[in-house]
Amino acid sequence: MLALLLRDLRLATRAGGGFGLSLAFFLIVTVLVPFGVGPEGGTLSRIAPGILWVGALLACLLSLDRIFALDREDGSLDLLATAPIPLEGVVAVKALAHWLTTGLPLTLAAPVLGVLLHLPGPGFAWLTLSLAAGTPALSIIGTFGAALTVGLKRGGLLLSLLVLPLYIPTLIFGAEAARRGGEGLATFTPLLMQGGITLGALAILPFAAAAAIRVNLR
Amino acid sequence: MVDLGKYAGTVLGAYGVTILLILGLVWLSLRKGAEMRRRLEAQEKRMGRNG
Amino acid sequence: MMLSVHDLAVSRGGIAILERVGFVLDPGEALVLRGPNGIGKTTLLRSIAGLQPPVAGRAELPPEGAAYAGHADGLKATLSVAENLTFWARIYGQGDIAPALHAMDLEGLAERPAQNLSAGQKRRLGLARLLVTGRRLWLLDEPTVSLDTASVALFAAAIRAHLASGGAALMATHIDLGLEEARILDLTPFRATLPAPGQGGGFDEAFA
Amino acid sequence: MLSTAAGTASQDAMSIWEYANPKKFMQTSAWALPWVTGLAVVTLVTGLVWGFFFTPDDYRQGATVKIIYIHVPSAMMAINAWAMMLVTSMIWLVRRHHVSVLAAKAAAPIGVTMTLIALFTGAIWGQPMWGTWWAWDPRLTSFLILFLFYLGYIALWEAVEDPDTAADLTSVLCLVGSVFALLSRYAVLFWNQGLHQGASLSLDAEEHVADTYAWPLWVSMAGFVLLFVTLVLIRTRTEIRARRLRALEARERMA
Repeated sequence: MLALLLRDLRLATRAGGGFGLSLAFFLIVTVLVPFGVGPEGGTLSRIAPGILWVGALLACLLSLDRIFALDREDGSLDLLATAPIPLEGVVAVKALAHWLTTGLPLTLAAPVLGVLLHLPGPGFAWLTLSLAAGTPALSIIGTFGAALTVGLKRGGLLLSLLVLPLYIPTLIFGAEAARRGGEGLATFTPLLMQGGITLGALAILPFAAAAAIRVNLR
Repeated sequence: MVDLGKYAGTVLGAYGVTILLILGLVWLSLRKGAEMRRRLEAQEKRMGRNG
Repeated sequence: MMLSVHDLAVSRGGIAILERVGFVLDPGEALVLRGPNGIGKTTLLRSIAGLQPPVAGRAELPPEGAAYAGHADGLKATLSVAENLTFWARIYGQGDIAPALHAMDLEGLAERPAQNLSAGQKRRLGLARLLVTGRRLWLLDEPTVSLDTASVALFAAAIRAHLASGGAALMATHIDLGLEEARILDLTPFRATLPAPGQGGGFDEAFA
Repeated sequence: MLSTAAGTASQDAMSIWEYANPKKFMQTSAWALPWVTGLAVVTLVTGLVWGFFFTPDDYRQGATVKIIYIHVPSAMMAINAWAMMLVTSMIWLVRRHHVSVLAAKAAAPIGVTMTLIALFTGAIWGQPMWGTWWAWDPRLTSFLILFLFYLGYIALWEAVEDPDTAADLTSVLCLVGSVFALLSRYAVLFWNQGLHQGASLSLDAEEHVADTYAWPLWVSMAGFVLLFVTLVLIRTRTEIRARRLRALEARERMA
């Protein structure tokens, strides 16, 4: 298991691994928003938590189809499925690797980009916290979507269509927590809900994803 | 004809959209059903048995 | 007994293609599956490896399972030969990759990224992976594709050593490996006949 | 294919699951279809004509109250169609009955249409009532999300070549999607409350329906249910034929 995690991290950080692409995408989206809505600080400050959450979500989406597609192409997935480790574990480790190479950097980058969007002072901590609690859910839900579409030749677009609706609750609670935090309101409920979604997804989706992979490998 | 007052457009629009959508769905379902039936019958005929 | 297959039927795309396949493989034995293209060698191997459920019958494997090698080698282009091999060794809970590198004559290439290997070298690395699995039963699908004569001999030697140490191998291949001791199983007689409508086990039979 | 239950229980089960056999289903549905269709047409026409022509205007909402006879039943069927897909998907996953999962596939486009009707009539109704075509009312938003879930489910069916693989994958998606659709429903409630404290935009008429409006509404709802059943039967029959055609073609290729 640890070997698989280390291999995936190593692959992601080597040339062509796509590490940093999501971050660059996140940066560009954030930079584009003021061009779209105007440079007025009050407007930006009000929409900043939501924009940063949507941006992080889309950046996360970008790298999902790599989770299994590459392993499928080179035959590793067949070999992993016959290896003496449970496929559910493989899925969980893959989701963890995706989070470490995507969700975690996005979480750390979000406060920096928050400066560009005039995120209100108290909002920084809450934005980071809500992203830290929510991005694992994005990774594991995305891994499930990737497992569903692993057998398809051009599954990228379908993957987005399947995964985005599943992201809605995480996005709502995450952005709400960040927004309330920025306005100095109570953030306990949305954060709790979000933590619940993350834990629930972690508990259930590896099994669903493993089942989908087995179906796709037959 | 029933008097719908100032909301005539609203009510008729809602009913119109609904009827259009349902008729469209029914038409598509029937057309696809007929086509599949035709193709299957042709195939069964070609393979020379009924089942 | 290493592998026993009883009355196995396998399907591809919902249609049974092989049926009543049965054989026993003992330690030290190698069995080569033969048959024309499309007869279902790959499907049979994948079914035995547990990648797809058989339509009927069963295959009994050793409790620790088998090492399966398919058409693709499962190599990561940006990882070196040693990194690729170490990964699989750790997945199978094995330690040392040196003997495998030696057996497949890859010692000089250990630090080279897999993307810079020739097709034959990649294949040899894929076969070296079998050596680090520590599994006694090997299921090999076309193991000698893109190997030159010398490499085929190398591979045959690795199989022999594996058999000598009490292992067994089930292979699908067209090429003569020069393994005189290997038994040969022609799959042509097991080709599935069309069952009467509604009688077969394949899922689509319910509709035909 | 039947799981092994003991004694009489399995005997009883047999009698139900018999209809899951494609051939048996085709026979039974061929017999039932004209009756269900006739009943659906009669009920639907009765309910809508009654509602449209023979109910008084609401003192507050005027004639727009008549939209209730299509808005509420279609919204109900939009959810019920998904619920039916969830049940039939689970039956497929557990018992491997092909008809079950094909019925789920057949129901999805009907569910989409119902969701669209609910959304369109909601928007058209909302225009004079709220002064805007679209409000991010929790209820309307939930249906928009449901629409997205339907789209994903149908797209997955379309994308996967092998029918049994597609059946398995869509069923898993339906299961997981149901959980997340429910979560979205609560998330949306929470989110909208967060935006408009206390100011509910939902339609009062939906909660308190006077008797004058209730009876045609019941009939109309029954009509929509029957319409759904009719269309599911027709479409499932088509799907079974498509599956049989596929099987025959494969058989021909092999022979």
